[in-house]
Amino acid sequence: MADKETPLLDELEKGPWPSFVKDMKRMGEKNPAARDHLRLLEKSYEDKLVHWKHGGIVGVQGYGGGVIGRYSDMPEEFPHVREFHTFRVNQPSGWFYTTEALRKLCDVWETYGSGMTNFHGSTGDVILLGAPTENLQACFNALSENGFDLGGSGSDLRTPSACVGPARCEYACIDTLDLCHDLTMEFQDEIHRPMWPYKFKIKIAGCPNDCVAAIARSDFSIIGTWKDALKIDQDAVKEYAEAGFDIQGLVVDKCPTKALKYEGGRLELVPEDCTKCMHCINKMPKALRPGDEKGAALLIGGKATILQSAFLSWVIVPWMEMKPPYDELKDLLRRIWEWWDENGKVRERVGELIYRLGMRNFLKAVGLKPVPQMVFRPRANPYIFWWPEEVGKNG
Amino acid sequence: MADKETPLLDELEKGPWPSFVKDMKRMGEKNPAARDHLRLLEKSYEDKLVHWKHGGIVGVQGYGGGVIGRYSDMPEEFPHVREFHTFRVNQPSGWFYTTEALRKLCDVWETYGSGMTNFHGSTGDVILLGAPTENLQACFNALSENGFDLGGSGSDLRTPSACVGPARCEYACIDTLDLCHDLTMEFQDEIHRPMWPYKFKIKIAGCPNDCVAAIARSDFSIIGTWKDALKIDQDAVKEYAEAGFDIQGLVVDKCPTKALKYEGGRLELVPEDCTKCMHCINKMPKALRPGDEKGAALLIGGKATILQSAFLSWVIVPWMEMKPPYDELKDLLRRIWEWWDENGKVRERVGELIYRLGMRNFLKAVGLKPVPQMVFRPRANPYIFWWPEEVGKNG
Amino acid sequence: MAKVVAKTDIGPPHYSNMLPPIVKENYGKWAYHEILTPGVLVHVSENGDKLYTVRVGSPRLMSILMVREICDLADKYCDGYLRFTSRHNIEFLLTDESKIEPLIADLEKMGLPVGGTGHSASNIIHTQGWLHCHTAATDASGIVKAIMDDLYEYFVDMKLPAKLKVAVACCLNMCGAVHCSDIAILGIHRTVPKIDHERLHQVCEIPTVVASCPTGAIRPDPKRKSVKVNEEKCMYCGNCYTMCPAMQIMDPENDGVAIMVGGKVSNARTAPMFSRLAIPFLPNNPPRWPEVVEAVRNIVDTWIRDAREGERVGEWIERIGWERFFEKTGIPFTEKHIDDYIFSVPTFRSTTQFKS
Amino acid sequence: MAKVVAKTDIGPPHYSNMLPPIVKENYGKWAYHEILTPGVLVHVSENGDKLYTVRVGSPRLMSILMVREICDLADKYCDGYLRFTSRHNIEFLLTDESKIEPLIADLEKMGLPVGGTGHSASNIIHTQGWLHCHTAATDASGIVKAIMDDLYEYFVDMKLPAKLKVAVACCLNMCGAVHCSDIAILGIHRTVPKIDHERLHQVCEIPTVVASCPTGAIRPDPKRKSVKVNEEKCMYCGNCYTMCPAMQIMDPENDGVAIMVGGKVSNARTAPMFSRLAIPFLPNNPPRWPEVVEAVRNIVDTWIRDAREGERVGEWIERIGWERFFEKTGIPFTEKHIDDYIFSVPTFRSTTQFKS
Amino acid sequence: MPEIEYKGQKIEVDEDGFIQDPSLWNEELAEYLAKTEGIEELTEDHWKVIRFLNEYYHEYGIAPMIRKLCKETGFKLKYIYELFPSGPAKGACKIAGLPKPTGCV
Amino acid sequence: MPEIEYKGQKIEVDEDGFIQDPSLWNEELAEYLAKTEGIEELTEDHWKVIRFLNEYYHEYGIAPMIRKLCKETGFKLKYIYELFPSGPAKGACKIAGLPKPTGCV
Ligand code: SRM
Ligand code: SRM
Ligand code: SRM
Ligand code: SRM
Ligand code: SF4
Ligand code: SF4
Ligand code: SF4
Ligand code: SF4
Ligand code: SF4
Ligand code: SF4
Ligand code: SF4
Ligand code: SF4
Repeated sequence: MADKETPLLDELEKGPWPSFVKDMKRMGEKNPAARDHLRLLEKSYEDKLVHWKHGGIVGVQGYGGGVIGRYSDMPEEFPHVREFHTFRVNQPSGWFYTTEALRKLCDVWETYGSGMTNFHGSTGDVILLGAPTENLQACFNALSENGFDLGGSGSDLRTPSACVGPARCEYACIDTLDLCHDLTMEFQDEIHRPMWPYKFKIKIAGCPNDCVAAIARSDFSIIGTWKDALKIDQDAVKEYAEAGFDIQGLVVDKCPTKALKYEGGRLELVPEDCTKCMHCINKMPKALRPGDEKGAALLIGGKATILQSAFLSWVIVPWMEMKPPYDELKDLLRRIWEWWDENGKVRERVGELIYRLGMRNFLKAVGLKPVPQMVFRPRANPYIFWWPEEVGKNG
Repeated sequence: MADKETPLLDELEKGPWPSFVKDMKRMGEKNPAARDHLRLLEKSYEDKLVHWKHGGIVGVQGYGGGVIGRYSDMPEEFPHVREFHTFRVNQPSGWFYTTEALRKLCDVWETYGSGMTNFHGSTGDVILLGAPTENLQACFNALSENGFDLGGSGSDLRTPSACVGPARCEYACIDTLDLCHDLTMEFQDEIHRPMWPYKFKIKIAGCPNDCVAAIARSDFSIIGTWKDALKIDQDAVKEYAEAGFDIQGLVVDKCPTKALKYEGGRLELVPEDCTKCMHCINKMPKALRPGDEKGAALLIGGKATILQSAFLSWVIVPWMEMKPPYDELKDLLRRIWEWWDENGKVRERVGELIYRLGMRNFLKAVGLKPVPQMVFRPRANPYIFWWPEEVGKNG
Repeated sequence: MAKVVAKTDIGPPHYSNMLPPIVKENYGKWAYHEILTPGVLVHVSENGDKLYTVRVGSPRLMSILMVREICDLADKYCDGYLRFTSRHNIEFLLTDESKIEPLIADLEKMGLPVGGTGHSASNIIHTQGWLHCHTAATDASGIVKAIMDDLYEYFVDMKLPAKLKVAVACCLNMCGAVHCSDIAILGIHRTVPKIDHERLHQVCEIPTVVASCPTGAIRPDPKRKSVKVNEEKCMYCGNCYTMCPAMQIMDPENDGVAIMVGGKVSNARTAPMFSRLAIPFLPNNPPRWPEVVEAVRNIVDTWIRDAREGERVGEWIERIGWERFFEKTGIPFTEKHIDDYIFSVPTFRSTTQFKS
Repeated sequence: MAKVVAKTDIGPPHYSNMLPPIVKENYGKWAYHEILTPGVLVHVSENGDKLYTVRVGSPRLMSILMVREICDLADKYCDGYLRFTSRHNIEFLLTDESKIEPLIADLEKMGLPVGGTGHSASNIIHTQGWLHCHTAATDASGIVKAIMDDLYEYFVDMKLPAKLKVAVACCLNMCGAVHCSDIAILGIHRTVPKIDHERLHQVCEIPTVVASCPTGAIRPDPKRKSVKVNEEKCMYCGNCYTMCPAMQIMDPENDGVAIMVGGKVSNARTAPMFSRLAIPFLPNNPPRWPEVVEAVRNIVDTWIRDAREGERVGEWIERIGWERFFEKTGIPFTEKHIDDYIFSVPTFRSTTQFKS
Repeated sequence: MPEIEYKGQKIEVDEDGFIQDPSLWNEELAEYLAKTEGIEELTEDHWKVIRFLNEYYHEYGIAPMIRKLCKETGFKLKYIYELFPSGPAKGACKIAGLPKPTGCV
Repeated sequence: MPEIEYKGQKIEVDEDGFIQDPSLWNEELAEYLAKTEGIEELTEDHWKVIRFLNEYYHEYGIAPMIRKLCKETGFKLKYIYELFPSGPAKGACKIAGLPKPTGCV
């Protein structure tokens, strides 16, 4: 590749963090699309302007999503990225791979695409960056032959994702990987054939540490937790103390509900005060563990800022057991979708619909019992609605 | 008064708390309006229904407010409360009275009204409850001859009120009584001649204890505070300790910003952490006092729930010196009114207007500098407006 | 109509003419205060002067006869000076400590309670109700009397965990401090306004009526020269009635009372807080509203049992969590407790931190 | 178009086929973990098995060449297994402790950093930017590279007060975790969309465009068969552009970057928190965005100096107060920091509690 | 409902003397109503206010805000009180035949 | 801008094959466009979908939501994918002459 081709981007070859520019250049030597891709990016760096046209709607047979259409606005100058669509390939639960599987993906992408990828997109998919329209179906066929399928895009169920969970984490209160896979398989149709007012995301975290940012980034967050008291191994507590760890300052004082007491070398819990925040467990993993009665809290509504502000998911079920076949959960999801699909406006996330129509309508429609765990605090206004059957005849 | 006339209300003669029914009955023996008033109330107790007609617009010459019109919906049955208007009489600052002044009020009201009163209404006025239309002007004339004037009602400046302040409180950081009187006199026209989109209330508290509930009940809250460090008398601290007072538990641990330390019998403050909440001073008035650099914080927007929810006032000026003639304050008030009057819709409180148009427009129009003290925390959304002059030509 | 027009804009009497001499002399010079006994304060000035205050519970609604009796006492014990508090209590201001006892004895004879200081339940901030207002969904004075009879012991003593500020407002206009009180009783409607279509266009401005509705439930009905209400959107606030007498909102069968808790105004310790819904509805049951009295008592009792020294109701609830508040008081939590108005979303629990 | 239609709806590979044997055996049986050195974790199972994880920083944007090289290492040291994290780092999973050193040495040769555990700055969650998206107001990969070069020392070491989670999103759609990150960099527009009236009615649904505007700034313009924008109401969110290519929002001269701070996601200690505006605008200055890098560094440095052990950025700011945050970082506070969107009011400081 | 007798015609007014059927209003009735508000004679300035109110009401269906009234007539509020001692709401609106103002008192 | 040649007429389409001027659409053009989507022949069921889309668009100025489409045609979404393998948005809307769907992908 000619040295002067990307003078601005070349600056990003410097510095200790791995350089995507170096890597793209390497790829560009083998693949003209990768080279044009970098050249087009250089053009954006010069112009401070994106050089992709608006939109693009392409796909593969039988699916309404999974491929993002993209066309350069300078097709003459950058012919190899004239059409430059991306695949969203559904990752295995927890982002575990064999090198065999990964190499297969690479091979397919070497054949049909630019050779550039994201491991992973922020929803969780493998992103294969840039293929021409004519290669789409063939590429998909090859993916499928190699055991991979596409994830969600458009107004559908987006690829669910999950933290590493029981595969490598002592905190996991639910089997995040199994649940993620099970839901993904159960809702293939919902993932592949957009049919709703807007997107719907599910993310699964094994405990309240929420290592997949479920509460912030998914319409439906499944977060493992427990019901009984957390478990304390007093011997291990002593070991921490002996090792000079500041139990009072770094653990007890930081408990948000002051549910812990450290006295006479013993760490005592007032179980009914603990809100399962994980902090003490995080700090003393050898001594503390979640309780035995494990399950998940279900939260709804999380999303980014468009249109009505960003929402964090909020609690709708404080505790549900999470055991295969997860029927209670699946039924609930279906009832939620049904209500949202029936009532939502175009591009209205489920959280926004609840905001618009009120929790009372949502809870009634999906059959959930109101509990105080759903709110930080009750309403401060007196604008209470009454169902007609609750009041006598007017006058 | 016939015994069976008010069987329901008679129940309210029982019990240890002073009974308004007993009192009204006494008055009813002298004044037929007071008697009908009680009888009409009995009727409401029977019917669970108010027996006053909607609205009523009456007044005195030269004023647009100060009298609330009221007509019974059963004028035949209760002829003496057929017309039953109330006066709002502007109280002296801090609700201090000589018995002489009070007796004059009583005499006027004996002549022209029902003899029933409220000491005071929740805005702060003396409420004279119930006079017929034909007595209004004469009653007002008599009030005026006796040195009293009416307070606000309608879309005007409502009667300002103030806590007892320097008259009897060691915490007062500003002269609440003088300020209240001064503003009341300065804005007589605004009080008496409604001219705005809606009501506007001013309340003045001498310190952050806010004993007039200014922050909750006034569009414009003036709350005394100080800028430098609060003052600690270590000897007095010792006395508290010796008297067995739990300084650590009841004071230091409850400081919201943990600005206090109690060690070796001394109470130490980290001045830059103190948010002047008053708690420690309240608990140890003999040992702690506000600092020397006294003034007031100004807050805007407080109101009850109609229409857009209740608002607590929020900070617009963290600190202003409060010394007669209070010109800086008065100028600010005038600029606020000007902007509100120009932009407000009918029945839009100033806080709601700011909510609708944004603080940026408000601050610009009234010429206030944005400071972080105005917010608990900055915006969580990225929906930032730019003034045209801040950005280059579009394209 | 009287022909002599009065002097206008004279304003209220100057406060300085109303201040007792000791206050004038020590104005701005108070050093500290103490509560001697419930209802009795002493303020000590920098030069050692002492001012005694006897605080007396008042029904607020008073005849001139009663006002004059109070004046008699002020003449007898206080050189003719007195004041009222921001919560409508009466304060007798004395310089002579020895007069406190006799004053209290006289007050007792009159049936007026002394108290309301420190960790007590002070007077109830309230409004007009059926006594004088046109939009009232309940009465004020009667409920206040019934509750204060019940909380009497907490007014005349200081045995609560902290101050207790109760408020009553007789309709959603909330002319009081209902939105920021430890416990608040609020008159509410529960049915859609009945429209008098004949009268409406004569006595009301249609655009104003339409604009008055916070939820946009009212639409013009040009055919009838009136308006129509979308019943599903109406939350019975009564604001349309305020603007238009032809939108009758009163409904004796269904009007009643809601109870809110946990508000506060002072900046001490926590920032001021709104009261929040505890009980969505209790019936209007004059003359003594027993359900309301009992509900208030239950909340107060639970608070007394459970709160730590110095914890206002709201601070107590925020510490234990609302889930525990409902558990401990036995008040049922319903969908009605969940906000569905403008600022609802930030009240939804967006964390897994909760008590099971 | 290819004629052979593939099997559809097969779903992703089953995870169990992707798990190393040690994980399978100890699935759900992990007892505790430790961080051995920055980037190196050991998880110990109930039966004593030990799994070593080496976490490696990744640019996320990778060629298949690089992916294959990583596979080579996983084959060499990990029996052909590896995983990626939710922040796009690569994790090598080892059973043999002695292989850790050689692996790290190989990674060093490849220029891949080991770190991102514990109290470190992990990888930046980011998005497409100019690289592939059509609505980008800035680039993502370039900014990320520039910032990570600068924060490198905090990735490979664990000397921060707490975890530091940085995110970049290249437009207001915020495809990342910008709204809940310790520090977030966000591409923003600052000018009103330019309407291509000729094209609009051909390629866009007018009702959809009108409905797309969160502030109601867009009105139909039936005369032109197009729409018009009320410039005063437009806050440049670009949502109309998302819905309609004829609403061009890109403006190279005025697009740039905003910085938000103090968000977090975990439920540990505090409830999750949104990031909040710190710096409303910094220019797009490719290739290395020096102003942005410096601004992030300033915030990080101030945090390091001032925070207590274990305090995330947002927890630190909430403790000292936002007024002190602006003071200590020297960032100017402007009207732009004050919310004026739907949920603004609860963010206004309705208390006199503040630091002067 | 009270009534006033005016030119032999009975016109319904409410207790405050506001006519109940705005369509019955005319300029002569205005003069009559003015007397009930203690105004002996309606000057041109009175009429300026009355006409503005009446026209505004018929155009928009609502009474104008006071600021609007002052701006459009060019009169200071104090002067309007001189013209109509019971003020714009109770006095001028009544004479101009508008429905009784409601809302915040 | 790409073009397609159809009956001698040149019609502008975008890269995805959506016609740029919806007013040029007619049923014959639909048949032509169907071929670009791999549909050899348009059956009555195809037409049911196409007509519904086209009419809905002309009435409301927007494409219907999928739920609406299924409800109104009585077809399950799976069946619509059988009819239009590239789906309702890319396939059916294109053939029905609607503007290219935008928004969330
Ligand atoms: C590829 C990806 C960014 C990345 O580089 O990682 C991405 C890319 C786009 N997102 Fe996103 N989003 C991606 C994850 C997210 C996330 C994060 C998540 O899912 O965890 C969010 C925030 C959470 C949420 O859903 O709210 C997100 C919120 C949005 C939004 C705003 C939605 C909202 O309600 O606020 C839009 C706008 C839209 O839907 O029209 C959007 C739209 C887009 C579009 C389709 C652009 C558009 O305007 O139509 C982008 C296509 C880029 C391209 O050309 O490749 N993207 N998008 C992520 C998907 C990869 C994957 O499948 O793994
Ligand atoms: C008399 C008084 C209650 C009392 O018994 O103490 C009162 C009585 C009325 N208020 Fe009030 N308000 C009274 C203090 C308040 C307060 C408290 C305060 O000022 O500190 C508030 C809450 C603070 C606020 O201003 O928001 C208050 C908020 C309202 C509202 C709701 C305003 C809002 O924006 O939310 C209305 C409705 C309205 O303005 O139309 C209202 C309306 C009314 C009306 C005029 C009824 C109406 O719908 O037109 C009541 C007349 C009752 C009558 O017939 O006598 N009143 N009103 C208080 C005035 C006495 C005085 O001047 O001292
Ligand atoms: C007399 C009065 C002012 C007036 O101008 O009338 C007053 C007077 C005093 N207040 Fe107050 N407050 C008065 C209403 C209020 C109010 C307003 C209200 O209740 O509507 C508040 C805010 C209420 C709230 O937060 O909801 C109020 C919140 C305080 C506080 C803060 C309490 C707290 O911890 O939250 C103090 C400090 C304390 O008591 O420790 C306080 C302290 C005081 C002190 C000790 C000040 C002093 O040094 O003199 C006075 C005697 C208090 C006592 O009763 O024990 N005063 N005080 C008011 C008496 C009302 C009554 O009759 O009960
Ligand atoms: C590998 C990964 C899960 C995965 O499925 O990929 C993971 C793994 C672990 N997380 Fe996490 N977290 C991972 C993303 C997250 C995220 C999500 C994110 O960063 O986007 C969060 C929420 C972030 C936030 O709050 O903004 C997260 C919040 C935590 C916390 C709570 C931290 C806090 O105090 O706020 C802990 C507990 C701790 O570290 O003390 C935790 C603890 C852990 C532990 C110690 C759990 C365990 O026992 O194995 C793991 C090693 C932590 C470490 O790096 O020191 N993990 N963790 C993710 C690694 C991302 C990376 O490459 O850096
Ligand atoms: S969310 Fe909990 S279970 Fe999942 S990886 Fe993080 S700490 Fe472990
Ligand atoms: S999990 Fe959290 S709330 Fe529970 S005891 Fe530990 S630190 Fe406290
Ligand atoms: S507000 Fe402050 S100054 Fe005023 S009475 Fe209360 S404690 Fe005293
Ligand atoms: S006034 Fe409040 S914030 Fe300041 S030191 Fe005292 S208790 Fe702490
Ligand atoms: S609260 Fe309602 S009913 Fe009570 S006085 Fe105020 S406006 Fe009237
Ligand atoms: S009562 Fe309130 S919500 Fe119902 S129609 Fe009237 S204004 Fe609207
Ligand atoms: S943040 Fe915006 S520009 Fe970046 S990928 Fe998402 S939609 Fe595209
Ligand atoms: S950029 Fe956003 S605010 Fe501006 S017109 Fe478009 S949609 Fe509306």
